[in-house]
Amino acid sequence: MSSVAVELPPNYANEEHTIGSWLLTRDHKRIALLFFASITVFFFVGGFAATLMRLHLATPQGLLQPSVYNRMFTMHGVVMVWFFLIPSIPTTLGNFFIPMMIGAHDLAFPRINLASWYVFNLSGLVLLYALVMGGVDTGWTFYTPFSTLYSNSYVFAAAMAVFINGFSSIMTGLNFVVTIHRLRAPGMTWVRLPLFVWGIYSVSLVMLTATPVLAMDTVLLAVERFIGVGLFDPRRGGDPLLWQHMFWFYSHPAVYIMILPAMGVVSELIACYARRPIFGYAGMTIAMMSIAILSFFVWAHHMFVAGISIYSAVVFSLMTYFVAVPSAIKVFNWTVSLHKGRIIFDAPMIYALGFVLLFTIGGLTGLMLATLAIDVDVHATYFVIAHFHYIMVGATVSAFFGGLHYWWPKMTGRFYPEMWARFAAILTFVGFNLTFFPQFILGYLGMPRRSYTYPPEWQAWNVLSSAGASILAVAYLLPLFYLGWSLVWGRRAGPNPWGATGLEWTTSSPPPKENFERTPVVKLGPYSYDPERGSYITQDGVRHA
Amino acid sequence: MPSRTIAPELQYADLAQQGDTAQLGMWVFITTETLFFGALLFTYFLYRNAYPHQFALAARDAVLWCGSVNIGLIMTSSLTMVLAINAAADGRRRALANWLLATAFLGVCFLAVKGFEYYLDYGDHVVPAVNFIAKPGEAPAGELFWVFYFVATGLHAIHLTIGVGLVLYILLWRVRRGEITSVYYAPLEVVGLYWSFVDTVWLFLFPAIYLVGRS
Amino acid sequence: MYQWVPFWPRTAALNAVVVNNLYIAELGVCGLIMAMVVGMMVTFCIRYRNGSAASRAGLAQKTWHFEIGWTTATLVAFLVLFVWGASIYIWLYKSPPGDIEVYVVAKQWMWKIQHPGGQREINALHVPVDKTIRLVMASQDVIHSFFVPAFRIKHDVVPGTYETLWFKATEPGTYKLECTQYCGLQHATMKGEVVVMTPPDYAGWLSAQGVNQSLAQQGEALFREHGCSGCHGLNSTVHAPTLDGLYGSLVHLQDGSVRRADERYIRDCILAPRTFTVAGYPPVMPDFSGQIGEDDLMKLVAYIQSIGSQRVSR
Amino acid sequence: MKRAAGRDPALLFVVAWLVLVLLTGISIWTAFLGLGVFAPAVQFGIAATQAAILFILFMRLKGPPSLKWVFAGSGFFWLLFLYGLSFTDYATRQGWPHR
Repeated sequence: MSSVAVELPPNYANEEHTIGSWLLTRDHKRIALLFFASITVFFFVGGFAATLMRLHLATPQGLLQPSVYNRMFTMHGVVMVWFFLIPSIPTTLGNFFIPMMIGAHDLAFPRINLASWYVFNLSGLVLLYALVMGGVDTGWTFYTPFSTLYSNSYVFAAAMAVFINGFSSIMTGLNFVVTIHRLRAPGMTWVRLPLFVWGIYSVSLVMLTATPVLAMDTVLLAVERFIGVGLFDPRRGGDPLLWQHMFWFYSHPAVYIMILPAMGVVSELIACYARRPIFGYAGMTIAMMSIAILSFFVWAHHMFVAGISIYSAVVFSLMTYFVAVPSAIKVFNWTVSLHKGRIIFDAPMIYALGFVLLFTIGGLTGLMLATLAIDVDVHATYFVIAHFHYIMVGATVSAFFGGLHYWWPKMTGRFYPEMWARFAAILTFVGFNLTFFPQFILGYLGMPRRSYTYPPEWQAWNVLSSAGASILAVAYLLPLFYLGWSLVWGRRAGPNPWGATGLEWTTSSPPPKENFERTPVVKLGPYSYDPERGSYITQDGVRHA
Repeated sequence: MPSRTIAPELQYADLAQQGDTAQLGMWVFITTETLFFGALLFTYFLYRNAYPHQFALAARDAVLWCGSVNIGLIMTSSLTMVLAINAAADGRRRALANWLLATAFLGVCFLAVKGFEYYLDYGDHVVPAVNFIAKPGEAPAGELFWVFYFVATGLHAIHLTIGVGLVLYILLWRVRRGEITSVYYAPLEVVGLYWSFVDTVWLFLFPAIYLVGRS
Repeated sequence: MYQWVPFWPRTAALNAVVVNNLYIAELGVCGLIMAMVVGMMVTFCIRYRNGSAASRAGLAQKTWHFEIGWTTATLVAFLVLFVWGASIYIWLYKSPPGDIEVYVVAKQWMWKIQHPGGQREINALHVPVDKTIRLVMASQDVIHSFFVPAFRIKHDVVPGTYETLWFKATEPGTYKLECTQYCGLQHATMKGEVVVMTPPDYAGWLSAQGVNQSLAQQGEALFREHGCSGCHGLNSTVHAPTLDGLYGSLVHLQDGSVRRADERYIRDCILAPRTFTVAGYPPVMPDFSGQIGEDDLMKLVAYIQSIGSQRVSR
Repeated sequence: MKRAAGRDPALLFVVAWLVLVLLTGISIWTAFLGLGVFAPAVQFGIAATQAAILFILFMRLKGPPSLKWVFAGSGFFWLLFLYGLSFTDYATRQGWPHR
């Protein structure tokens, strides 16, 4: 093709080329790419552990030593939760596009943004130290008193890694909250914010209010681990469940930290590729904010069988049902948003539709888990594993990849290869379901999580799951190659290749260092698509045919 | 001392917006800090409520005079801090420097008293895992009080040390280079917010540690 | 066929039947919702694909009608399931007085079972069919979780306290017993079996164990060995509360609170007597924490229970 | 007003500081009264009052409604979730406190 290797116009990425200009940058777009590099590394570290686990579980005897397997699932959990899923969408897509979508020239505190990346990498190094020295075998939940008094592994270092990581979360969340409050362009009222901005805003609030409690929890864990005396020690009248209370006070909202930005991304994708306004914008924003708040009322549903008061369990179960309502509203709104659209099945849309389906399955099984009596049976079995992977991996990672493809032309100025991308999107959906659906059945059969072996009669389902995992691995690896390829040979993209309405599409691709030549003035809300005429109006008020 | 004209950063329309945003940022951070220390106090209330007698017995060894002197020092330092901000707003450079120096000095005094108190605690055999000896009747939960004590005061001391560092940075770097003027002194206000918050934490730790089991 | 690809666990207890019904109902509701979502999505995707001739005129505008209707419908459906699930949960976890009370000690990585008759076994639990079995469980180290998939019952065993659980097996057979709370290196092998037997078989099994002292009798021996009888005995000169008739009664404590003397209370009193000084008695009892292992503690509890008068349920 | 907008005179802060010291004195005094279960309520009530003085005056929350209020209060508000919902467990759990 003639478009090969066309030089890009001056932009944020090619303006300066020194290493220092990247490592000391204050530009949110460059920091987003730095984060992207870091979390990609961790995604493949965590994915490597997952691959080994699924290989191991293909046979009841397995191929790893029990101690190695225990370290693998712990590493998989810790890396994936804190070093990939929680930072994934906020620090990359959020960092890159939040200022652009609200018409700002940068985040409020660029230095803190850069510091967040350094702190993130520091915590990553501490974690890698723990892994290299011999790993951690407690599971990502670090339940006491096993983690504090019994485990012979590097719990202290891992807890410190999680603690330091929290600073990065807080810095990023703080930056987004303040930016969205203070730096919106003229005319960008709250009801004109794209839903992705609402998603990031709500998730930032959750990061800010949940993370400190986990931080204190890990400090107490580290103290008990370090000196052998602590607040969770049952021999001294301490309550081991206190760790769980404070841990889940963070870690349940953490699930919403993963899913809320994904919901935002998917709302953008569905509106753009269905070529119509999102159905029930107000309902969507209210749903996101109420999920953010309700997420703090449900944590003890992880502890229904842990020995908490049964009355307390009833309260938490009821709360969990309530949090399902806004999620149900969102699924309904996304589905109805397809009605009378002009649906284009490009790769981001396939990811988005996959997201809705996987999220629905994950949500409905979550509903089953919220039912107290069912939870007693399937708690800590593969049913739970399957459920939260549907939400945290199936849904979130689909949205992440969907958003990445959607904004790829804006970030790089080049198109990704559409056919390859569609193939990867479909493969992700198929591979994912093949991996995790059998685990629902295994769970109800009673296979406990974190077991390196299982009775032979369960092998068929495990083999199926491992087969799916290999497909999933290919689906996740593919984009690395074709997106990398497109950086050099991809077709040049114009400012608004998809005909989308957000402010980020009103500037050049890739954007200049200061995002906009001059601060845009916002005239109307997002998603002014007209499926009847096929026209759309960008948020600065310009109509396009 | 020179006085500089400071330009707002790229993303701000003017210095007023920049300063206002910086303060809001600190308030958001204080929200997270409230939750951080609030979570620690949560563990405290939980165990004190569960083991009132053991806590009362254990807490009798807390050195009341150290805690009381320290609450006086830290409240005074909040006063000097706010007077420094007033001085900055009025453009009284000399007074600003003096009040900041006083604030940092009071902070250091607090840390010194705290250090001396740790020394006394060591003598009392109340340091868990080092030389803890349970008094009759306080076992086993009494030790929990002392774990809480060292975690809480240690974290508070770390926060205060950072605060002293920030005050000295404002004093020795920003004020000396003339970057704190009556037009733009938001960095000082931000540090002031942090300082007073650290003070607030001590206000809650004081009754939690020193006023238990006195009667 | 069943052996190769199982879809459904065995259902072998009263508890399991009740949970099964709820599970099937939930599968139905969730399946229905899923079918609706998929149905709508597929229909719209086909009908309104780019380039189709379907009319796009008149997009739905009044969104609140739909949303409120949808929200209320889901909420009502959810609340029914909530009430159903919660009532079963309370039924599952409020243990009734058992026909047989079995003591379980969990430790890395085994289940130690003590029967009231003094029989002991490891990683196996023999019970008669159609009897309510009440389990009193303690952990010697970390948190474990007692799970029998075929009975649909599970409860974590947290160190520092007793947890209780009950079941009523309905079909003789051998069922999996698992630990579902990750407890260290050999967590995956902390497994056993629950053997449900017909009454004659069970009686035969009990007598074949060759035990001549019941759990309470073993506890009585320990009661003397540890010097408890010196103070709590009938002829004692020390002013200590008598333990006859204690189990199941209400105890007034020095600090003004009232506790029901169940297994947990007795355990707590042995380990931290000062926290539970009985009103009107001097706080003189030494603290036995760290001196008696969980299995011996259970024998003592069983002994004190045997000289109590009332049965306890919580 | 001649002073820069939004600032209070030094005298106000000195008086507020005196009030803070006085409240601390009262707090210490109550510790020796033998108030029993009410002692923590009184003492933490005083601490909360002192914190309010610090927040409103020393941290300059005084003034027209602003977003600062929301964030200053939301930390405490969010703690209610942790304290309140945990209370449902700890107040009714069988066998708590352990031992």
